[in-house]
Amino acid sequence: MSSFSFALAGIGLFVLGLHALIVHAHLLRKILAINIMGSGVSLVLVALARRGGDALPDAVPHAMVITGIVVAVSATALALVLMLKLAAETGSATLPDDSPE
Amino acid sequence: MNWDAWIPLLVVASSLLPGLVIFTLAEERIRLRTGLNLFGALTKLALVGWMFWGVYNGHHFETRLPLLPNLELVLRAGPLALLFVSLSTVLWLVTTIYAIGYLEGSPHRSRFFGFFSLCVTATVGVALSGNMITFLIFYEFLTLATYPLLVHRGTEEARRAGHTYLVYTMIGGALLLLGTAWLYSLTGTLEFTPRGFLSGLGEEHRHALIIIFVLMIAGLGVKAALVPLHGWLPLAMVAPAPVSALLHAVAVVKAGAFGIVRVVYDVFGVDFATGLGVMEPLAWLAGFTIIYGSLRALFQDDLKRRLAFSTISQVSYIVLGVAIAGPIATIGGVVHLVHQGLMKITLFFCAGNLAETLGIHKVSEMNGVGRRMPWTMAAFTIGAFGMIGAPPVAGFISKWYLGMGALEAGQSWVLLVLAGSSLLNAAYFLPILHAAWFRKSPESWPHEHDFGRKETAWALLLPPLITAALALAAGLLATLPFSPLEWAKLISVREFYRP
Amino acid sequence: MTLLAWGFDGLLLLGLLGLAWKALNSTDLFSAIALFIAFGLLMALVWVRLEAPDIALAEAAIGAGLSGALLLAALARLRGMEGNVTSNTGVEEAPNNIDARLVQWLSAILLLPVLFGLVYGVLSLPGNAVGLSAEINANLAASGVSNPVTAVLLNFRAYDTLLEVFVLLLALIAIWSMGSIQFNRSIETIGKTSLETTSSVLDTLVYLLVPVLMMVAAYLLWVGAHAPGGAFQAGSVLAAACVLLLLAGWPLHRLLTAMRLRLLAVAGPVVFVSMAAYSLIAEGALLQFPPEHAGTLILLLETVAALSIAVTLAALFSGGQGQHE
Amino acid sequence: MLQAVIADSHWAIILILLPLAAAVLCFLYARAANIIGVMTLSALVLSVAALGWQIRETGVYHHAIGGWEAPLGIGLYADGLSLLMLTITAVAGLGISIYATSYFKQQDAARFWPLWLLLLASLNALYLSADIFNLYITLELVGLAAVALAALTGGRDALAGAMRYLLATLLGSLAYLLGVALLYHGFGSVDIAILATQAEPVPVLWVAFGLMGAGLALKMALVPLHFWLPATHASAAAPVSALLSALVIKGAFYILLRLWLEIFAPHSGGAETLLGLLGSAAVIWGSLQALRQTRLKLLIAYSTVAQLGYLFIAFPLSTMAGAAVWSAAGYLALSHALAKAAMFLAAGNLMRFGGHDRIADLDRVVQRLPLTAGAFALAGVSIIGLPPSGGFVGKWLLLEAALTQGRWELVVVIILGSLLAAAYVFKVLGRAFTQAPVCQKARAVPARMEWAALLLACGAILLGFLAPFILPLMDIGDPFSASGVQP
Repeated sequence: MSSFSFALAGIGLFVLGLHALIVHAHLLRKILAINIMGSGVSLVLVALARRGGDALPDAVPHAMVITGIVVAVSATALALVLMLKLAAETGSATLPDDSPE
Repeated sequence: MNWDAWIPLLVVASSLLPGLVIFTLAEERIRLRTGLNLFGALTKLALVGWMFWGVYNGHHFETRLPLLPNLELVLRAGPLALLFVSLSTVLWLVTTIYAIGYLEGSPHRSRFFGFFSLCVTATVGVALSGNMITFLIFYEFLTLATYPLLVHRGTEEARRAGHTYLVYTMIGGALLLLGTAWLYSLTGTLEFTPRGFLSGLGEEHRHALIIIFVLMIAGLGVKAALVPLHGWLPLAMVAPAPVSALLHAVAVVKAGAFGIVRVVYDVFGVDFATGLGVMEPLAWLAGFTIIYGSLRALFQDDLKRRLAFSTISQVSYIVLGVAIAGPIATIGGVVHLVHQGLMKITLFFCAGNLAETLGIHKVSEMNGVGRRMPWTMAAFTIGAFGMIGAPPVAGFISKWYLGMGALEAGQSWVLLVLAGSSLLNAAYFLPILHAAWFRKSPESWPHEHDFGRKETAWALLLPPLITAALALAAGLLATLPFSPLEWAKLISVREFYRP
Repeated sequence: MTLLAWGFDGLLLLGLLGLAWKALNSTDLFSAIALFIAFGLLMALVWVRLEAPDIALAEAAIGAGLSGALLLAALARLRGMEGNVTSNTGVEEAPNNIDARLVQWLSAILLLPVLFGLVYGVLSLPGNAVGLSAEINANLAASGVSNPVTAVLLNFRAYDTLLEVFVLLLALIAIWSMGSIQFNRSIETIGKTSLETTSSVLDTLVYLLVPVLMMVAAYLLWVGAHAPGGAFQAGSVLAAACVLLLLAGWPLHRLLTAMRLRLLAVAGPVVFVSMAAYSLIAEGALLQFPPEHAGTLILLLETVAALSIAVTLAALFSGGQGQHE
Repeated sequence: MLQAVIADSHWAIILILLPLAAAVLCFLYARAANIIGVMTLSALVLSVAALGWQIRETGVYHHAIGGWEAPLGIGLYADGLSLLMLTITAVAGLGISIYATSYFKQQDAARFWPLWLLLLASLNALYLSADIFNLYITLELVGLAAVALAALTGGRDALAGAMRYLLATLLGSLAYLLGVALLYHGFGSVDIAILATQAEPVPVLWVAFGLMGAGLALKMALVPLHFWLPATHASAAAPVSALLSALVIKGAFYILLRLWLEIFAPHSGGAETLLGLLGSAAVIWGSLQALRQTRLKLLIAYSTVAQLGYLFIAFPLSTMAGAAVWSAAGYLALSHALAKAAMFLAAGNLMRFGGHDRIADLDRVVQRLPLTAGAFALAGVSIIGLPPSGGFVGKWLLLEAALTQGRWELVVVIILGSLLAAAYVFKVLGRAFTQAPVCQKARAVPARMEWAALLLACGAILLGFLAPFILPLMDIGDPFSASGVQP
């Protein structure tokens, strides 16, 4: 299976996540969507480095993805706490659609 | 160190700095505030006097500061600039005295005098501007500095007037900005030059230049209250009397008219503008405004409103003088800049005195007021005769030169306008004078304020007497050196027309 | 053989997309998270297939493990609030009204051009990769380590990692700045109740697992120099140990007072910044390590960083708790 | 001697490491947070000045981190454009910081400072980075810190705003990162200068630009991606609103501009037209929305949406006028930062005093705080673009370019945007001149808060006179050169 198919799967994850981010109201679901989009980007980043069957894997994208994973977990933790605070305040883990009056 | 290069800047700073300090003063620091005001006004007067003498002897006063790429902030004291600067400076001093008396005991005085100083700063800046960008800066600054004065009373009516004023002037400012920027993109310079800086532009820019001319005149016409851009001015009479006086005689309206003079003579050049074919429509517009303003004034019962429409009419004399495009008419127009200022400020001072002392706001309430307030009404009478154009008051000189200039330029229709306007002026001023001097005074005045044995406070009475005397002197002594008329002739020779 | 590999890869990718779809669209939030964890594990497998074992480790430990734990804890807290708030927060109702369906389809249609554009962009790339592996190999000897990923992370692009460490610290500060979350069930009771019936099993597990995890962490740290592993992986495994301890109700915050916790959390960033400043003064360039000491310096850096990462991740897990004395 | 020290020191690195260290210090010793913070900010202002002197004397600053030159390592790079952005951050940041020392109570100050200093460090790192992946990390740092700051006040509105902002900023970063991935695999590097020489007009370049452009546009709330900004900026604490509007969105703009100038402009394929259209839409739509608002902070926030649009109007103009237009955009960014910070701080004063920000009821508050009213007025002058002010200089240069190129539609947008700005600014200012009864329920506003707002606003006005000194500094290293390629 060529490295392109992995990259395309990554694109697929990115778009799936984007779709879910738009349509789902529940914040936990939106956070999941962001995480899955991130995985998709990582997949593109690493998979494309293997085009042409290079004997040595390129370490730069690997390092970038590890960095990306740490960023993702930090953002997830912050997002979850924010969601909980919001839910405690409004009683619902969704974004209120009215703008502040 | 070349001091001459800094004096124009000092002239601007002499009201800007006191103004800024005044903002920070507490309401009750009356003495310090008055002292600062007078100090600024007198300093400015001294500096202007110095420049006057210098320019007469051929000195060159010019401040240049870098502002934008290839554009500088230029303050230059040419003869025309000096004419307007001296008018503003003298009248500011007088109006300051008047305002101190007028606003005694009212709230927000620090705010008022702060903006008052800024307003004069802007006017002086407009006068001294050596290029279009500098002019634009001070022109907009003037809008901003005047707004708080206009809405000073804070009533609903005042706020509405302020709103209308902003709508008009902001749009006018935008048009002027557009015209200026467009012009700059064509020429690469905005420096005021005797006889204009456009003569190098080719025929292919003709249409663009006509549009630019229209944009700039429209932008300036808002402040100069050219019909149909005059809508804000009658509303603006809700402002306190000293503000109205300054607004109609010196600051806003005059800045617009002065700008038109600048644009026609120092940007386009009168020959070039005539070649574009834009001068005749401008003259017609001015003529129409003169008649229209007078007609409307005829039907106003509110005194200040009548004076406001009179201003619309009178300021267009300046524009008319410019638009006739001949040396003699120009002298008439330019000298009217001063003459109208002296006369109109007198009238507004007097209107303020009537309102302040007796509570009179309407023409119909003025019966017999001449006997109650003889000095005030004497000053008013001089101003009114000047407006009508009766000799020997200054207004006569303006009209005489305008008429002669029109004949010289072969535009005899102007004579009709002048005659018609004089008749109308007489029609709306003479009844006032008649009522004031010859009708019986009523049992009681609408809202009388007791000033003891004087007819009103000194600070209120002196200013109109001074300005009325000046208006009379400008007419009587018109042939002496340094009279406005002689200076206008000097301007015409040095700046506008090749001898 | 190739056919088998093709089939395996195909199944793997289909499974990945399928799990993602299910995780994003299942009706129940708990199963969504479970599916997301499974997705993370499958991702780890994908990384192995792509010969990226370093990422596989990180993904398994952080991506699936810690993120999963964070999500589950958040869900538990969200459900814990149901007692306080009226509306139904735990279970999300399915989008069944017409409007929601319309939005779904509309956005799907609108995203199609995005999808096609991205696919086109990827497919337009030339068939041979242009990367930096040659440069990395040429300079690997001077980096002080032999694992190219560690070389990139802690030498060639160590500045990225410096900022990275601060991302973690920032997340912690940010969460603490929102104040601790006070709900009717604290973190320990979540662990206790979700595993109530097996609490003795949990305790045994903790006794057995925690020392093992600590050793694994130490090993990963050490081995990172020349084989897959390193500070982030080690730190996250250590964090997992802490999370287990927290779940089992160990009073970690009594051991780690607020100040000690803070000091541990900033130790990594501080050492990183000090080393950056020192190298700038001593070597003339930010984060420049002399080749003969690079290995030692990197190990030192990684050790402190791993500790801080572990503490920070564990603190992220416990929310705002333990920030005050 | 002193000159040699200034010329040889690594001021750029100090700009990154110092606030990082200070953030850690504030985190550990919360009690001294105010002092540490203000001292750090002062040091940053001095360092930026030193950096400016350094690059004016010795040319652009370049530093290969770890001694590894690109493509292997990461480079730091400072030219006139970086200097401009660093200056904006330091100067506006100092004003906001001084304000914050009075605004926050001790407990809140301890929460504010570490986040704010980390934000500063990441913004500085962002403006100095020459590496698109490194830029991604700084973007994330900026985003997370900004979100945390936005949530600082707590409460329903602020939390919802922060959440919305977080999702937007994460999505933006991911789109950007995907663009980085494509660029790396298309051209084999993440170094901007190398990419500039390698880039060719191939599909992957356009897809990458689409992704990065969209992600960054989302982060800076370019219409129609502005949905998150007004509520977020309006519900945050006053100093936070100020720094979000004045500084944070400029970070994303800087990256977009840098990438555009170096990599994409030569192969744009008409993207500048689209950006110009969106910018024009932002100017008009944002201004109209601002005019409609009944609450002051929302009005100011929509004004940010509108004013950002002006920066995008520069894109279509830049193809013919190049450097002059970018100078205009840079000047607008600078003046907007000072003026908008002043406006939000002034709004904070009014809210502190009167307890609300309903425009219709502001009379009695505005009149009791003349300094604050003055700050708002001066800032408004610059936002409108009236002379003399920094805003005027920027808009004049923009207008000049549009007229020279005969782009009449842009001329109309520029002028109309100014008129609408005048309308919404005076909608507030008109409240200063009514006959309102004296406010009964009032909380004193510390003088420091009033002066901080006023001085920032004065700065925006003063910029109207400083163009001849600032414009050449912006041009150091020729960041706006027409070719777009740096050797």
